[in-house]
Amino acid sequence: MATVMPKKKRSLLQGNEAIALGALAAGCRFFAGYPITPASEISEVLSARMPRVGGTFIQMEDEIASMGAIIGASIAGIKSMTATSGPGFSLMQENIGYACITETPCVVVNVMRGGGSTGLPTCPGQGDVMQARWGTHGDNPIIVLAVSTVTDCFDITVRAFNLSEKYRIPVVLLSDEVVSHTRETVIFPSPQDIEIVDRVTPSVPPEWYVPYENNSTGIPDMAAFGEGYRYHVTGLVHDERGFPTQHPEEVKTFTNRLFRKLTQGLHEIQIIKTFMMNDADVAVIAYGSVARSAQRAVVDARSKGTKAGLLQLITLFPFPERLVDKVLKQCIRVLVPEMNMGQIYREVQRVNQGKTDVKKYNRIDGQFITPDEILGELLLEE
Amino acid sequence: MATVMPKKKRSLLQGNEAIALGALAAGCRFFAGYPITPASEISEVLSARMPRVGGTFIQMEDEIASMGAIIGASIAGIKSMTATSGPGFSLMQENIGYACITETPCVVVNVMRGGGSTGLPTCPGQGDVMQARWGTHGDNPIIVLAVSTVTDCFDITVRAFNLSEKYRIPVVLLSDEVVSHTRETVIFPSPQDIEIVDRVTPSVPPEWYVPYENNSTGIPDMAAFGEGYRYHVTGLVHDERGFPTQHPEEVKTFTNRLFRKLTQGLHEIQIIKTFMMNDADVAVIAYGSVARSAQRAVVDARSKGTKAGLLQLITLFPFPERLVDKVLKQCIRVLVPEMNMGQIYREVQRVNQGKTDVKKYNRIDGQFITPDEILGELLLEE
Amino acid sequence: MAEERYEVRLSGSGGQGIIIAAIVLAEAAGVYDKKFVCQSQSYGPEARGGTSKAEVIISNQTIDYPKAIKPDLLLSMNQEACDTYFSDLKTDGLLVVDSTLVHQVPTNRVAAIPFTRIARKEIGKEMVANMVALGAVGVLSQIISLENLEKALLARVPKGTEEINRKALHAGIEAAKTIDLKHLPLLAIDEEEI
Amino acid sequence: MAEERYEVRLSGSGGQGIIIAAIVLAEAAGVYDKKFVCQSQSYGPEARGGTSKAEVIISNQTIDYPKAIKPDLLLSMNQEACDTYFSDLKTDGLLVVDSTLVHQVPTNRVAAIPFTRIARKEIGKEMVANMVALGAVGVLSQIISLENLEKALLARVPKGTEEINRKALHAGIEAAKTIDLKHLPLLAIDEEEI
Amino acid sequence: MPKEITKLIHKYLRHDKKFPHVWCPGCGNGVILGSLIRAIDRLGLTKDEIVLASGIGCSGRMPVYVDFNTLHTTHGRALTFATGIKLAKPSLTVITVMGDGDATAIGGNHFIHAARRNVNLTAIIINNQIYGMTGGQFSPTTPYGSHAATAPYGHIEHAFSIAELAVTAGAAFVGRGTVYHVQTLDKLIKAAVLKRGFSVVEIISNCHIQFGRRNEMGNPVTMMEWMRDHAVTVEKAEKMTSEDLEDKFTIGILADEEKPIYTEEYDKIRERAGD
Amino acid sequence: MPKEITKLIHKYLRHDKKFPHVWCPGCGNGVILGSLIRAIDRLGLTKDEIVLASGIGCSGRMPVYVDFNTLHTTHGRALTFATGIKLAKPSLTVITVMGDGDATAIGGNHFIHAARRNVNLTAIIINNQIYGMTGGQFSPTTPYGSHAATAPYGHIEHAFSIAELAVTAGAAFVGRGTVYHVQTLDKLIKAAVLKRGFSVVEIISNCHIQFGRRNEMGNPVTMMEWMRDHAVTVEKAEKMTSEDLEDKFTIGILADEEKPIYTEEYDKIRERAGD
Amino acid sequence: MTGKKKRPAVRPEKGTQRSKPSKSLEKQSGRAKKRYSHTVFEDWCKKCGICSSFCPKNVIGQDEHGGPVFERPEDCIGCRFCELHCPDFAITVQELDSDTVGDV
Amino acid sequence: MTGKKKRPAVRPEKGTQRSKPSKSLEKQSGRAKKRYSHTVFEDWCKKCGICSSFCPKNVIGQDEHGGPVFERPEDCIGCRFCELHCPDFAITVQELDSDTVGDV
Ligand SMILES: Cc1ncc(C[n+]2csc(CCOP(=O)(O)OP(=O)(O)O)c2C)c(N)n1
Ligand SMILES: Cc1ncc(C[n+]2csc(CCOP(=O)(O)OP(=O)(O)O)c2C)c(N)n1
Ligand code: SF4
Ligand code: SF4
Ligand code: SF4
Ligand code: SF4
Ligand code: SF4
Ligand code: SF4
Ligand SMILES: [Mg+2]
Ligand SMILES: [Mg+2]
Repeated sequence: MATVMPKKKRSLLQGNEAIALGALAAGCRFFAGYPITPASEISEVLSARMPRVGGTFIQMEDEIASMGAIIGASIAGIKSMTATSGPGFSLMQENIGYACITETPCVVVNVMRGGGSTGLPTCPGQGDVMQARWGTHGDNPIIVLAVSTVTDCFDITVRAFNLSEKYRIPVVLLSDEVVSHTRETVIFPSPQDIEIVDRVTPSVPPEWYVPYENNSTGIPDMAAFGEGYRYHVTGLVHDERGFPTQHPEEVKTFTNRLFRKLTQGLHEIQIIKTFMMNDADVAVIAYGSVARSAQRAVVDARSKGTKAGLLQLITLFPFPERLVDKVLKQCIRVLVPEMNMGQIYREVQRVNQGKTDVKKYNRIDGQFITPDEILGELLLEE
Repeated sequence: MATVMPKKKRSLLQGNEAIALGALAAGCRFFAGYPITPASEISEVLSARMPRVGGTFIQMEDEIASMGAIIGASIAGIKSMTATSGPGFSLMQENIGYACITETPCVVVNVMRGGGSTGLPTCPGQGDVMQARWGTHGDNPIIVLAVSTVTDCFDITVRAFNLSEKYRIPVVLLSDEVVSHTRETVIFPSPQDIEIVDRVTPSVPPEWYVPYENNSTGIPDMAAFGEGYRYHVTGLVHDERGFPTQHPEEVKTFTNRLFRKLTQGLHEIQIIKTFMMNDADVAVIAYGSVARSAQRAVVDARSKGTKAGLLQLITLFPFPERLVDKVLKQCIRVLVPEMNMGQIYREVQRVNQGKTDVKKYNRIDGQFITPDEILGELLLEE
Repeated sequence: MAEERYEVRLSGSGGQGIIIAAIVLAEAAGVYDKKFVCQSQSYGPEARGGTSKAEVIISNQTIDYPKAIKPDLLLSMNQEACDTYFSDLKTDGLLVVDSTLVHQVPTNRVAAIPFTRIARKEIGKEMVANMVALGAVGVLSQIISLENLEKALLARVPKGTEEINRKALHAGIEAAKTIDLKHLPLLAIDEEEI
Repeated sequence: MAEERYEVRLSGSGGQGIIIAAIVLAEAAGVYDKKFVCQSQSYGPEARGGTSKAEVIISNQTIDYPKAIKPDLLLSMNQEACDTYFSDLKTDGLLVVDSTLVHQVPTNRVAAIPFTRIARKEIGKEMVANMVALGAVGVLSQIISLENLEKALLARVPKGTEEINRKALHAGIEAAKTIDLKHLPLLAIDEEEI
Repeated sequence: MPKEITKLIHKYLRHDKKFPHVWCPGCGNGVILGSLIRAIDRLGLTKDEIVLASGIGCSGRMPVYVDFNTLHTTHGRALTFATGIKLAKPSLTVITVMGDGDATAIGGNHFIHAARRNVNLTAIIINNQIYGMTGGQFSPTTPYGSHAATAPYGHIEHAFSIAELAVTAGAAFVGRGTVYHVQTLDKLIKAAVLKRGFSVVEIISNCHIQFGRRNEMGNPVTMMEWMRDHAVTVEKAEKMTSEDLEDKFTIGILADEEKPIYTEEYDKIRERAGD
Repeated sequence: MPKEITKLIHKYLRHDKKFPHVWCPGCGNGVILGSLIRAIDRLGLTKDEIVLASGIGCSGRMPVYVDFNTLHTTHGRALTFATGIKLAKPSLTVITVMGDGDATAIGGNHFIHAARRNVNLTAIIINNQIYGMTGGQFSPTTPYGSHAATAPYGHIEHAFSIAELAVTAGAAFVGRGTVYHVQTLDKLIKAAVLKRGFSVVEIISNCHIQFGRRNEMGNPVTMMEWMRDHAVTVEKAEKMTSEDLEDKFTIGILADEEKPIYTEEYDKIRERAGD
Repeated sequence: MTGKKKRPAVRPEKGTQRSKPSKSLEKQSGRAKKRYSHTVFEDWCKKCGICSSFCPKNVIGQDEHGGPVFERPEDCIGCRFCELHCPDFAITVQELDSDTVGDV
Repeated sequence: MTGKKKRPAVRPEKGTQRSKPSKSLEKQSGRAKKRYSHTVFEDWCKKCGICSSFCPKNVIGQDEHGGPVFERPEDCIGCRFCELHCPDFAITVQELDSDTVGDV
């Protein structure tokens, strides 16, 4: 079997390529997808690379099928991923909800493009943030991460798999057209330096296996189909054995566990980066490619005498409330620039509860936000 | 052609039947759907009644197709509707986004059931509230209404059509299993007492028609296909003539208009009911069937000496921020009971900004919240 | 106008026609008696057998909470239903049972009438036991016009079955009329117990 | 370590191979010269003709904002591209044009080299004008090892075309070497104008 | 035929599931479950090797009762999950069971694509000509003119032939059986599971509750009689005139073709990709 | 054949759209657009009566150029929108134009169901055997063994026959043409639009950019030559041996059947429903 | 076959055996007629009527609810139509070992 | 046909007519040979090469970019292959009225 990583440690990669390589590095061996701009390169790279590492690439008839296939593969014990953009992401929602309820690990990449509906297929946008959290019906917990550099595309993809495996939950990886089509030098870590998490498989004999056990972590061990642990997987609300139930107590236990398992892991699920935040009294909260403009704006603001800082969110959901809260308490002004009408802004506001002055800055014209625009907003009221 | 309304002015109807009759009263003459519990009766009633009034009922191959068909019918000039529940609603999201972007009036009924995924098909829930607002990719404005009585089912369905026609926007009508399967006496208004709004069709000659004109209301006149006004409809971001554009200025104008048209109409879009709010210092904010439990709890609380009141939200989105704000300012404590993990609670919190003490009360076990439970929460800290 | 809320719960097994009985009751009260009514039922797989229930709330005002809080009248068409739902009954509520199938009654404040036997013997069709029971409920609830109950019934049942259903209803009415509510204990459930 | 950020924008029309040139430049700087680089392009339907641009940012630190803010060097392979993008150039930036196709230059701080003509005449294939230009950009940017530029080029171009591309690169390098940057005016854009 | 059929079946049922099962009295789904179990037993497959995946519908409730690796997916999507499972772990025997609505209404696309790709799966389609679970709305196989919850005036659409669709789309094996002809059915299912490639067994089943009642066949017996009287074997049909066949349908093996299966083809890709 | 073909076409183009159109030099889509316009012109239909609806893809860009009532829907869903339009306003002539991916990958289900229902629509399917717009990934009609952006080692799946699927699913009229055989194409489209019922015209077209380049047919001329050399008319094919037909495909009218159309059937429902 | 349980592997909790193995010992002319026992698990039987309606030998009658009554077990030819078609796995038809029969 | 414009209804903004109607007046043996004019709208022509490659009479040559050059207009048989196959509606073939021709 071929080596998973490119031979050179230092490579020039497009964001989409780095996501594909990150997936392989994380141990992903099944990819199902349906082409769409600006995510297609992920499929293309994996159609060439998956067979080399003994994995499987399949192009399905649509995004619904792609999502179904990766869930199936994961239930069979193989780490799996799909990649799409807005329209396809909308179509995947029903099956993403299924993955949430059945606690099937998998990674769903959404390379965001501009606009609603067919919108602006080749322009960047960040319009799918709230959808990533709330796109499924019912009330399903989910993890949503956002990348902002090509190196992120590699690293955070690995982490997406790790979180997905550990917490038995689909992880949505949000990229955007800027990151995905930018080429940057990536310095690959040595394989031994990449932390890989695999789902915990049952160690008990099959007779003792309780597939949806309400244990202390909230995360039941997961047996792969065909390994002797025969059990039932269903999108109906189910009891600890996996059988459908409508019994209020069982339903409650089940749903609470789905949320509890994340709550208990918030410390490692909620990933952020800070930049010049130590003494900041004005902060930008940003994510994805826009965080890069924000970082430059912060540097520029400092050079103009404003003590600015950046809180970059990598985990968007579960929303890092406490970490954001800290910033809201520290700063006299917080700016949330986004390429949408203000989605994470709403979350920041929710956490804010009047503590400080939170402003939004939005572009919805398919254009990338520049450092100058953010700087302008930062300095506005000085 | 037969009369639209049942002959008796006073009828015992299930919520789902009342929605069907409300649609007919509003002038809906096209329904496309795919059966699903607990929404199927809407299809069934309309399969019998639509042909009697010269309308069309069609059962499509799935919910995606149903949504496509009603958009098509609306573009051809006919008021149209579909009805579904969670799983189907998830599948409709892509085409709902298309209706948003193309500003095609239509009504989408979602009778909410319990749980995520297949969940609890025959139990009530309110888990799709945030999805109704954020389920589409991109950042699309939309109107979401919630019903709580069978009479509502009739009245609010009519209003859903009226808002949809007036603002050229899809309206999501959220019902839930409790309301939809409850039978109540409905007293039909006389036809002349039912306010019916039809979309404005162009009065200018075809050569002058600008199908997506950036006019003062933000709502362009809408020509039906086949009436001499030949124009182009696309899910791509488009200019005033309907042709695709990526020009940032045009994109911005377009997107801003989509939001502006709602902002300008908030006074009539945001519908609420209040109950005993005048002198209340403790309030319940509720919607859907839970508002009924809340109302009873308010009465009970008053009988126990607590000045309780109810703010019932009929319009959930655009979220009635100012109306909620008023209550938050007035009351020392606000309770938001929901059959989900706390979705509208988040919105209330966002508006709250530290003004008052907002609590949530949630059931996620497929069971209807009782007045006693709400009462318990209301009296908790007295 | 003070609220007068009267709650009826009909319970039995899946195939016993509980829901249609509830609908007729609701229609009689809501459409013909022109009161406010609210009728609901347990829905879903349970309805394919197992215990099922249907509720009718009758009021002189619009009805807020649409489910029974504490039924004023509980009809139980079989033992399991009786066992399951009895404890919800208002302390001074009335239990009505099909004595053909319910042999153990948890209270003395009970109207025990052999609905099924009446249906089988007097009407010749066990299936209409629900309508026999409905007639009895109509009488015992004391809040419904029996005339309107018949009207509502005739409007809802399938064409061709009007007569047999009407007969069943009247058999139930007659049977119930023999029961003297005044002689029943005032409380169905001992308040101490609760 | 102070930030040294150098921004290159390559512009031309759809078919002129702008993007591949940018990728080679980025790879030379990023992989071989071991700097930080960031390369992006205008993507989409425009790329099927019309003006297209590709950018390379080279830095000694990780790069935050991934697009050119004010290019240090603008290569324009046709007149329209030159007209569109010139105003973004840093005031002391350098304009490099294909003088075969760009006849009106908006500044005197310009290196005008007939890339297309060189490609056609010296290499015998107009298509490699982009690589001729790349050679020149390599020289004129003064921040890239020409040896690594060649290495990067050879690694990226399709098999069988290595030689012609190498030749083109060197033709560009030679042509650029004849230009004496020191004798150009110091400012490309009059600061007053801005 | 083993001596104690029912005993054999009990060997495969999940002892911890509540029986009797959820289906209506006389529902064909139970008959089919029995047939499936017998077929698997005869193939000598172990419980661990079998994956049984369903969509949503009455039919979709089947997996929960049997002691295999079982999966109850979303409505219409069983084949997509099954494809993922099979490609991820080709050693498993993956069988899907779907309703007519599940497989050919919402799931129609996955069905024809699975057939086209020829992934080694078996699709059992329970064609009861109606949406049973949701209360009797018409399905893509509801006959023209019949009545359904959403066809109160008689149905105006024409039915798919599931088997023909499968053949055209490229299925390697296509059979049709009924719940009346149980022994044929056992054999069809066995042959389908054995088949290397995408195999389909369309089973005409009775939903007398939702379909039958509305169409003068309100009990399982009349519906089974109808099957008995209207099914002819492929062999017999060949000797009949098209007139005689007018109101008949064929049962038996309708198509059986050798073609390379997806997993094998993909193995070749892996070789070609090399290092 | 009118004397000034191009002049006629210009009569139908949208004067306010930027020409030349967005398609690559030599793309078959332009040829098809011309053919469609000529067919409509010959039918004597007014611009106001025509609805042209597309999905997403290069083909999907067609409607914007013509002065009809035009609709660019979501990927794969054109037929669902078209169904809504036609049923809401049966007087309109509703034509959809879809790519092979659009119609048979993501849209495959709507395609077979539209055929089954026999709504009076025309589906023009531009089969360029590839996803053109997204950059050359394989489609359900990409031939086995060929190369695509997502089939770097040669394609291992088998192609649908769009026309056969349409026939099996119940389409009333099915034709196949190519962009080389333009005059046949004009006639096929005309006949299809004229047909009362669901009519399909599959058009073999060239995407030399995304398909051709990867498969040694990098320009429109070689692709058209391929069509010229591999297409045989249905009439001719009847006289050929299956061996001769091995690497050929048929063009012409493949199916033409009279059956009641949905809108008429629904009118009957309206009558039956009465008051 | 001695020692083989007559109950299937899964025993319904409150299962009752409605009909006992037929014990009559008629012989058919010529060769020994096979005998069958029929077991019905009442808790699983849903009284659908399939078994009784289709039994080719009218072995099975119906009780008032439609459930099977093995009225003429001795006529049973062991075709197992009833067993194979019972949707609820509620019928077991067992061939009586000639030995066993002989023992009686 | 006099008075009829030779340009199509939509005139490309910067359209140039690359080839003029052929004015040569050869006669074919026997009956009058029809003459055709060929107009190319350069702004729309994408130089795909279809017209020139397939013209059965080799009327059309190619310029250096692949665009059509009507080299032998007099050989044109008016088959209109070029016009029908031009994906960009860039070619108009017009039959020259015999009257018109006579006028020349
Ligand atoms: C996305 C979605 N749409 C609709 C439903 C509702 N639904 C459940 S089963 C079913 C159809 C059942 O019919 P069929 O597949 O024929 O199965 P049967 O019940 O007849 O066995 C439908 C429409 C659903 N669960 N999910
Ligand atoms: C839901 C969704 N998924 C994917 C896409 C991306 N997409 C756009 S066009 C297309 C396929 C185009 O192929 P085809 O239909 O054959 O049309 P062509 O471009 O070849 O004319 C795809 C996958 C999309 N727009 N929407
Ligand atoms: S509804 Fe029909 S398919 Fe479903 S269990 Fe009952 S008989 Fe079977
Ligand atoms: S990519 Fe292919 S289909 Fe699309 S315009 Fe170009 S040649 Fe035509
Ligand atoms: S077939 Fe089975 S379920 Fe039906 S009556 Fe007979 S034993 Fe009972
Ligand atoms: S085995 Fe055959 S003959 Fe014997 S009881 Fe059963 S159906 Fe009748
Ligand atoms: S066919 Fe048309 S576009 Fe192509 S070269 Fe000829 S004139 Fe130009
Ligand atoms: S009309 Fe025919 S012969 Fe004349 S130029 Fe065109 S292709 Fe050639
Ligand atoms: Mg079915
Ligand atoms: Mg295509």
